[in-house]
Amino acid sequence: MDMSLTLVLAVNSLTLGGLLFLLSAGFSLIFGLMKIPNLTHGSFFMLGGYVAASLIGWGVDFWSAALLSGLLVAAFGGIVERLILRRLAGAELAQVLVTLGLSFMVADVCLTVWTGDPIRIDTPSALRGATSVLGVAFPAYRLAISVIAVLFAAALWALLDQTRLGAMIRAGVDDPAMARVVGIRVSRLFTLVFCLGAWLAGFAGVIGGPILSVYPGLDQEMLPLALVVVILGGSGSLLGSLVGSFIVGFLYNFGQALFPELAYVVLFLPMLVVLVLRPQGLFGRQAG
Amino acid sequence: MKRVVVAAALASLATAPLWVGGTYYVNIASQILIAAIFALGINVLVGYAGLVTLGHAGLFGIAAYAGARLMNHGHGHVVVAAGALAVTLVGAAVFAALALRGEGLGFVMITVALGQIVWGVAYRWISITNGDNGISVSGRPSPLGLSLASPANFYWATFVVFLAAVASMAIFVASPFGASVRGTRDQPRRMNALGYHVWMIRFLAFLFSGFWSGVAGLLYIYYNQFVGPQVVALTASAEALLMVISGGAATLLGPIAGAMLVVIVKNVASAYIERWNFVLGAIFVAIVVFMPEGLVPGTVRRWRGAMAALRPRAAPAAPAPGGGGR
Amino acid sequence: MRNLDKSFGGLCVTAAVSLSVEPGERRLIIGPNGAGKTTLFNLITGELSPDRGAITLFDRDITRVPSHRRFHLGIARTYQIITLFQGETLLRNVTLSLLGLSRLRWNPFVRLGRQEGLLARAHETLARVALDHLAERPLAQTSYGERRRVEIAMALAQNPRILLLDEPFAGLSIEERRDVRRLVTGIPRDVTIVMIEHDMDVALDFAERITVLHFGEVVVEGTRAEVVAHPRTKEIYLGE
Amino acid sequence: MANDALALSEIDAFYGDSHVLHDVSLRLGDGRLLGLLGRNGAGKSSSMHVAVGLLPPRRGAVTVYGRQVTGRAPEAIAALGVALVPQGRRVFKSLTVRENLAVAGRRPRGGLPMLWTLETVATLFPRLRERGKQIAGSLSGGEQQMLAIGRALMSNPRVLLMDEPSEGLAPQIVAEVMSTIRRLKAEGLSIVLVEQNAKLVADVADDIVILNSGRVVVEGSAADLRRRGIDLRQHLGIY
Repeated sequence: MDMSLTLVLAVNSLTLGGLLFLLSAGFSLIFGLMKIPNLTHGSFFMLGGYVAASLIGWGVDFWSAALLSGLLVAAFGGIVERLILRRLAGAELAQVLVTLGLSFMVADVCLTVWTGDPIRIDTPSALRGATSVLGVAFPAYRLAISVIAVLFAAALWALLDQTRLGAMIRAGVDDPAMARVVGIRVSRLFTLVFCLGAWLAGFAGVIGGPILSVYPGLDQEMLPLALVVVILGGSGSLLGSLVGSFIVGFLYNFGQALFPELAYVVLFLPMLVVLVLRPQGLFGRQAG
Repeated sequence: MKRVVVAAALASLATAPLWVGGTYYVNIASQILIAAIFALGINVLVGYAGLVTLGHAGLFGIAAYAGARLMNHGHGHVVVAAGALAVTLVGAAVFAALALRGEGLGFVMITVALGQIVWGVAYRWISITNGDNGISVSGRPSPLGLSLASPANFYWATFVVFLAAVASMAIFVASPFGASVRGTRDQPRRMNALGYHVWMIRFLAFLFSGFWSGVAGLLYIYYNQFVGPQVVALTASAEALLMVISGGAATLLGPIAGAMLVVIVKNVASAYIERWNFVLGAIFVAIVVFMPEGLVPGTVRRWRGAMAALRPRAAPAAPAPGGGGR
Repeated sequence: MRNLDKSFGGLCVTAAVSLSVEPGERRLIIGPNGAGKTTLFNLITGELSPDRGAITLFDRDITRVPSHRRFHLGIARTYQIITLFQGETLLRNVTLSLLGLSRLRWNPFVRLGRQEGLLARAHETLARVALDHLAERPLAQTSYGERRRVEIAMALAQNPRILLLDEPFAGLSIEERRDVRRLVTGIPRDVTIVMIEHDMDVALDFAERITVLHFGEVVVEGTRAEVVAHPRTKEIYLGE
Repeated sequence: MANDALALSEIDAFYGDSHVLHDVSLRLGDGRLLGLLGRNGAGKSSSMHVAVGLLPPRRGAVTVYGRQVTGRAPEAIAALGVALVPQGRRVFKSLTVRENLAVAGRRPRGGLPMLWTLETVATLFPRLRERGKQIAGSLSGGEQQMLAIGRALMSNPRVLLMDEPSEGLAPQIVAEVMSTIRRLKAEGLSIVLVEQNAKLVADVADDIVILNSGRVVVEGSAADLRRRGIDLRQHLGIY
């Protein structure tokens, strides 16, 4: 493989890794902290993309649309959490089924509203062109996505690790009953975490739009990738999500180039290896 | 009473092609039976072993693809059936060995991922699976010289297999091994302390479940004479799980009722409602929220409750269930 | 014949505990909450694995024997938190216990409900704990005290050589306590019994030797009189 | 009664089917220290769980300064100024020492001055200041106990419930903890001290209640019990 192809693949890998991080960080937070297997997460991603496409169509600029669309998805997530998932606390199977059923419903609504044709979101004009790094030209927008992902990783880490709010969330995970006795409103915090996770997914769906487009089935395509990242990196671990996302990003792009027929299988191989050798994931905490 | 109902149900099922009217409905009846066999297989894991799988469409698909490839290689139907089921069992063993590394939700997630691997192979490994175009086969088998080409004949053949599946479930449930499987669902730790090998019991339950999923997949390729990647998509696994849950997991009739519900909603209702997926999702959510034990047990419970309310003196209320603890 | 000899260390809960119990002995293990009593049981049964040390059962090293196999070698236990099959009848609960040690448990073809020998033994076992009249009642419809007795029946059904009882009197009324006490006292001498219990009134009568665990260590071990008189016991329990 | 800081009245409570409290009544006077004694499994911790809302009683009432709190959420009861130092300490193991304290921080009710802050707690327990950035799970038992007490104080409570604070601690650390309890009492906190260890309680308690098998068996002021010649050990001992 020649040098420039390798570089292009590397940049594409970083881009996909960045998108996957935004998607899976939210999934990992919700799964790791609240023990909710949120199978609507792929739908949040797709919904974010669709809503933003409409907003942009009405003349909203790209970044405002991304933020706003994320907020709408977060609000939807909050409603789902409070109205449905809350009633099923601790009933994992029920949560799996409800989130799955919701994902069917969302997919169908999207199909009705936005039709079956792929919708491409235009690249924001400021990032259209290419940037030259080390004498090689790269699409600026793709690099921007990686940068955004790393910035979000840092911000999420700061939020969870450095603020009192983050400490309260972690306290709620450590010992929910005791956290309540100490006066922490654990249930409200968990809603917040759920909304944050949904927001991240929706936002990722928007900024992924210029690259992936938005189309029916995108939800079912993204969800397993998020699962692989979380199984690989370990649930509830931001670092695990970050590393896992980039591993998956690289495997996917290079797998596609080297073994086009088996790209999808190559993607899952490290996950299988991790499962056999280290079931809690690379950065997961030992259960129990 | 119960026997009469079951006998009536069996009689009406056996004679279905004579009264449902029209090839279209006979074919839907066949689809229901295939789905029911699949749901019964999943129920072994989800209902009796308490292990929720979202990857079983993968096993169903492995059988269908293997069957299609073997048929297209010109093998006889005995070889096709035996070969496809053997491949499925190997697949089930691999699935089980990996999924049982996880507990609870971990198990679910791994089955999703495994199912997606099969999907990826079906979709992308074109030299084996023909990718998006899928694989077509020509002709249904003619066991003992009986042609299954007509919808009614195919229905009856499927019905025989269906009866075998139901019988194997009934025997399994009443057997010591069935009791062992349910024990590992309810109290895995206690089962270990009673000397049971919990992992091995679950592994075998997975194989049993995979076997019937494979049978259903094989019938599917006979019936449909075509298999494509959508058969192994996550949606397919979810639909199958919905059959089990909606009908009532860990019951014999539940998965059958659930299969009927899902197939009918999918086929018949989609003629009147444009977006059946939404309805399917909504049924999913409604059942989980309002009738979590499933339609069959839920209806039985409500029926009993109504009957008890009619009787003048009800039995004293049972103490609330739930383990004591300190 | 040495019966049970275990020593292990390096765990955060139990630090270097050595314990040996003679065949037929009635041993009581006491200690404050968090002293590592239940952990000790879990180590013996293999539900936890020790970092170091060895566990021998009738002179056989069982440290490497998988947990479920150990119950085939004559260990049986009860749980502090009742761990039974809620939806099943008492008879079925005990039958599952008998089945666990029978090859029949792998059989997917015969009907469990027709295994007369097994069922007869299950009835016998229930009779031993005076619950045979409730054999067909679902466990969820029995009282807490009855469930405690079922717990013990499950262990007895395994025909153990060593019975580990984890707080068999916890949460019982005075009358229920009397029933369980009678039951435990009636267990034949060829069964060695190790019991964790807080209720001293009942437990002290029963015990021949007492081990006091404190912070994962054996602090005092000896006969009842020795332990009661020991200054460390008083310190732990009375702060003297 | 209105001047009771905390009162449990005729409580019946269950864990699952296990009836752990039978008609238990406890009263903690304002500014007093109630010693709650009993063996393992007597119902002491269950009483505390009822008081903070972790175990809703099936019958009976809980009041905090005369206000009904029966069946209210733990965080609502915490907001009324009730803090618990739980049995087994239950510090948030993955949080640092500072974070453990910070998450519990709360202004006192009624605009009173902040008595307890990160600063004052660190003055009370200098060890916690030294270990500020350490993960709580890695602390020694004694340090975790201090942290659990400090965490409870951070909410600037009016009522402090301490569930076996001496459990598993070396004698000199127990002495430290006890002197802290005396200090807190001197500052006007109303305290329930749960103990298996009769001697520790007898020294500091104004009132004493002994539970056995989920029932109150002895109750009275410490002086009164002493006068009546009641041997606490008889109800507790292993004889």
